[in-house]
Amino acid sequence: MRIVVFCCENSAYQAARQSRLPAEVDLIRLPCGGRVEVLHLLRAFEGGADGVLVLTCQEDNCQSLHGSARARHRVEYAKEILKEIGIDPERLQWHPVTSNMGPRFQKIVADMVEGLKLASA
Amino acid sequence: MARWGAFICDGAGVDESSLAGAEVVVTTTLPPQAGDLACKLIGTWTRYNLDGGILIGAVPELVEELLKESLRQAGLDPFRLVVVDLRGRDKEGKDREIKAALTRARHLEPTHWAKAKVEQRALIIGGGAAGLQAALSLRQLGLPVLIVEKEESLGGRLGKLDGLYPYDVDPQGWIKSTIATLQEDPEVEILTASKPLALAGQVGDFILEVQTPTGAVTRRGGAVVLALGSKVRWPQESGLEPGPRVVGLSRLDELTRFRLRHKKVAFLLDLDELGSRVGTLSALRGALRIKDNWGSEVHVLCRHLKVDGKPLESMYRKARDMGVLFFKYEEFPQVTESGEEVTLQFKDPDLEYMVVEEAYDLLIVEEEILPAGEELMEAWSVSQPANVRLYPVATNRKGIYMVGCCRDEMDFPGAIQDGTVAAGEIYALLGEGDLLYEEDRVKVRSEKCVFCLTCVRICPHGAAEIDLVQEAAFINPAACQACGMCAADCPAQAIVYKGFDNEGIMAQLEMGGR
Amino acid sequence: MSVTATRLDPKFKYEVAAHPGGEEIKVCFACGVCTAGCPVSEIDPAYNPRKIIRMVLLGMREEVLKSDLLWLCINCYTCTAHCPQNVKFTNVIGALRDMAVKEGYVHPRFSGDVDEIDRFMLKLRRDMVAAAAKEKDAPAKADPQGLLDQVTGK
Amino acid sequence: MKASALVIGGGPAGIGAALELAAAGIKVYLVEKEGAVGGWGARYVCKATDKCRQCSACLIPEKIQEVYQEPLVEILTNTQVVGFAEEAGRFQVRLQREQTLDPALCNACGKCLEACPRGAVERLNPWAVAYSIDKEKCAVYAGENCDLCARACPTGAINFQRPSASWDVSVDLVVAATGHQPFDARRKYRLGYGRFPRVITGLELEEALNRIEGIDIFGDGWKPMNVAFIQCVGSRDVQEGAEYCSRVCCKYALRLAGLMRHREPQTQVTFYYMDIQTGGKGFSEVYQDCREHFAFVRGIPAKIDGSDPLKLHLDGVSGQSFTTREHDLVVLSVGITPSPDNEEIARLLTLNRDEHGFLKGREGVYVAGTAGGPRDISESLAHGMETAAKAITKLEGREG
Repeated sequence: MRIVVFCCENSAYQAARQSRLPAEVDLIRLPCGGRVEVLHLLRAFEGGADGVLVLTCQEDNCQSLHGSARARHRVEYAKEILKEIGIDPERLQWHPVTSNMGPRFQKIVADMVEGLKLASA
Repeated sequence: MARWGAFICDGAGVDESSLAGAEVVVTTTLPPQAGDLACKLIGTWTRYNLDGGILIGAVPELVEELLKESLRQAGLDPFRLVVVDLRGRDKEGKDREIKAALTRARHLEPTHWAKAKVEQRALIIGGGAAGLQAALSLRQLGLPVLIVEKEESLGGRLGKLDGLYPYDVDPQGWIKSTIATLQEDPEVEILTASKPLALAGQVGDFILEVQTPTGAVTRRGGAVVLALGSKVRWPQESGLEPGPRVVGLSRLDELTRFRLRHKKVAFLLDLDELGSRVGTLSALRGALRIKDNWGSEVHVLCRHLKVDGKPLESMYRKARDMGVLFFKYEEFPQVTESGEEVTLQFKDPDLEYMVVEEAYDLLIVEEEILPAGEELMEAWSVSQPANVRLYPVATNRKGIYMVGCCRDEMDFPGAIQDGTVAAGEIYALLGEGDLLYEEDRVKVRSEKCVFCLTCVRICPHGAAEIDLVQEAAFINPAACQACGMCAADCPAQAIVYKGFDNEGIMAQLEMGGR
Repeated sequence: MSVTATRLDPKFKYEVAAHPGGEEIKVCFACGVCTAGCPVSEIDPAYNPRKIIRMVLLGMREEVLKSDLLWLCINCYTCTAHCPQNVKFTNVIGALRDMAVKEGYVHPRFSGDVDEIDRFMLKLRRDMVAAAAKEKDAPAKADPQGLLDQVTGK
Repeated sequence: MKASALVIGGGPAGIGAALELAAAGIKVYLVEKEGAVGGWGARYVCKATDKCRQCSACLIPEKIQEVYQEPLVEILTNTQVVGFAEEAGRFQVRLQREQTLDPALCNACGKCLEACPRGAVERLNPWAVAYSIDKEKCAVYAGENCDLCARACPTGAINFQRPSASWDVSVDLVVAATGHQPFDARRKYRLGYGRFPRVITGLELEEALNRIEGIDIFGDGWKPMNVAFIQCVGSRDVQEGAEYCSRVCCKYALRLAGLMRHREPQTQVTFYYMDIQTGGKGFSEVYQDCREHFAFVRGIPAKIDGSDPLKLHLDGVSGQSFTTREHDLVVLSVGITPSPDNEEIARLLTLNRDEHGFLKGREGVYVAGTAGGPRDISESLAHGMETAAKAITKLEGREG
């Protein structure tokens, strides 16, 4: 199993650093959630990812004002595409994770792993 | 082929086999101390003539910038250092993280640093307490300033009020002496009865156009301070109408100057549950003054008394001690006006909700305090949303700061704090005389740009501009804050963000696939 | 019930404050801790120190001074111990009782009677505790009624 | 500018001051008595629900990183000021550093943590670059012979024989950002803190919610369903020598309640209060939100019975005076009180204290953050920055 986690450097990436990460996780560090493109999300699945997480700052606490909101919109858009091509859109998720919330990061990843295990069972 | 060195920190728990298959030239175990780390890093880098390095360790991220700074000082490209933090990873995770870092490293290109001269001068819009403090501090730090004030004289809202503040410094005295100091200073230009028209340029070199009574003038400055103040709004929703017996809290000072000798005065605060501590402060000041001057019976009605902090609490106690009564209403009181009296009817929770009916000869109502200058901010695409990262005085645009009541409800010490902090920030920005920035971190490939203006529209930091000569968009490197949103949104993929370009991200994505 | 301005006496709070024991009354900020801890309030919810202070501050002279509630205080000083603003409500009650007597709302004899009752209650309490103390090692639960019968000789 | 400064205390105010001073080209010694910088704020939880609640807790890791990455700031943990002299406008300061655990050698590999049978080695916060030894738990400090952690350490970072180092630095200015002490809730005996396990302080709730994702506060699977927050515990209280409002308690209590409800929507919350302080940008919104979901009772309980559920005695102003209410968890919103170290710091740096015991600055020696009075995280940070800017201005004025 492989989970690709796109992390905003300012928040989720810091949280990831406080967490124990399962071996399945690949972290992709971004300067801001707003940098993520739909193409990246789809390419992640193409490259063999079973699940993709986009973890950014809280929407109203983004250093670049609307970077997190844009990340969320792109995730929603990519979910539509996934639906059309027959991939469970739940395999792609957006969550806000602040820099001091290691436990939340860990829980989101664990939930994703759990969900994927259930889906493949 | 590029020569990449891998540096492994002690305790990272990596064996060199993880690095197999990469074009790694040298692996060396590094001492954990930051200083020694930098020495050894630079030494090895130069000795092996490396093109870049990957630093693998247990806690190296905190020292990342420190190492980059050392590299820069040693004349090496700090941008070609990739730091991998392996905390929290097991063996397999470590291998994958290292692999990803190698992939990322292979896609790195060097960036170039540039220095630009800055205008060592600050442009301050608004001459109230916050703006004056910014000017005063900047002058003490040796930077010239321009103050633009829309009124005939400096001083702002606080300058029109008088005494009775619970602070160590008397605001009115302070304002008077500060204005005098600034007026004497040849390095301070003051434009009163003037209105800012347009702002062009970027951090380090802003160009401000001002409408003065004698015509439009243009001034340059390296930074801008917005001290736009506040405005009050009558609480229409309450159904109250201003009149001889019902007045707004903002008129209190002019009122208490007269010897009106009202016998019974009520303050009605907190009308929409959003009363402010500034309103409470004004009411307490007024209550004490009325009690003192007129000897009237004073009642204060509110939902919550906003007394957060020592000065306000001490004033509240003083007011109680002098016999001012405080009521906490839950439902908005019924107000009836008849001739010489205003009657309030409300349920007092402390009397087990008995109805209290009192007639007053003066009712003073708290108004809503709103930030001023919204039009200006919109025109200049400046904003300071409720975003903790911009706290206290930064805005979305580099080199533009917001201070005082235009960014938050604020009392005198708050305004002083804001002005001082902004001055400190500006000194750090302009004090050296030049600005250092990464020249080509975000680049527009002009041949691909179709002039759609998407980047100009979405750039949250006001860094995207139009270059009419090149006929392409241009990301101003001094103003850019490197979020990469333009690169993500550019429909023509004309914008490249070094270090986070599509090729690099894609390669990282494919690398882990099976 | 409602209170209207015409019946209020704004000077009342200053008078109470000037009376020995009533000094701190004006600084009450109505947190309610006095009532929350009061053992009399627990028995008779109509007795509410926070409300009495409020009535004084508002100038409800007549209602306060003629009220029977004034005489329910047992001088335990719990309110005083709790009050975060150091309002000594027990002393305030003392001041109010004095004023009630002085202003003719109650006969001085009634005040004396209340004092007698307090004294009697203290004696009764001592006798009951003494009676109970005889069996203080026994696991039996306290039985106030039985003790009362015992000490009053019923 | 070739000047130097000493900043005492590595909380938000100290870090804010250090960063601002360094940005102006001043060399800074940032002295922290604990084993890691961050202060109280590093223990707080992010209180975002589906919205950011602007509690500023996330600023702490950001600022810690920034200060570590600032070449002009020398961070000295486990270090205290032991001597202080003033000479011609400069300050000679003697620093003393406890060196049992050398943070420069420690790379936080965790081997000592596993080796210690008493759990005395700890990481103060997730951003600490090195571990710390809790002297109260450690066997060596209790006079016993033990070197398990030292033997486990691969880099030789722990050595109980290593003497503490002391040396002098000469600086142009001093910023005392020595922080505060949360009010000791045990002093309010009748509220039962320290006697009843389910009466906790706001700080403890913060830390618990920070450790876990969910509301399993005690780690035993039990979830509180009906929570009481009691405001103004140790604030606005003349008896406790703190007649001031602590500014922060309404904010953290309302946000924490919101967070609990966000994590477990069934959680019921009642606030017992005198006045809710809604000052500050964006906070009114939080309060409005809370009004919709939580009960607000104007009245502070006087006494709590340790029954299950807990029984609160209060004057509820609900038309009937004396009331009791039952809750399964009580959170005491404790206020900010002056640090017990203030007396010693004031003596050492010859500072004055205000009537409550908070420090007051003087020429050349500035006071920042909660050392000078109640402030929240962002206010402390801003105050640190303001203090630094003031100090720089003074210094510039002196030279120019």
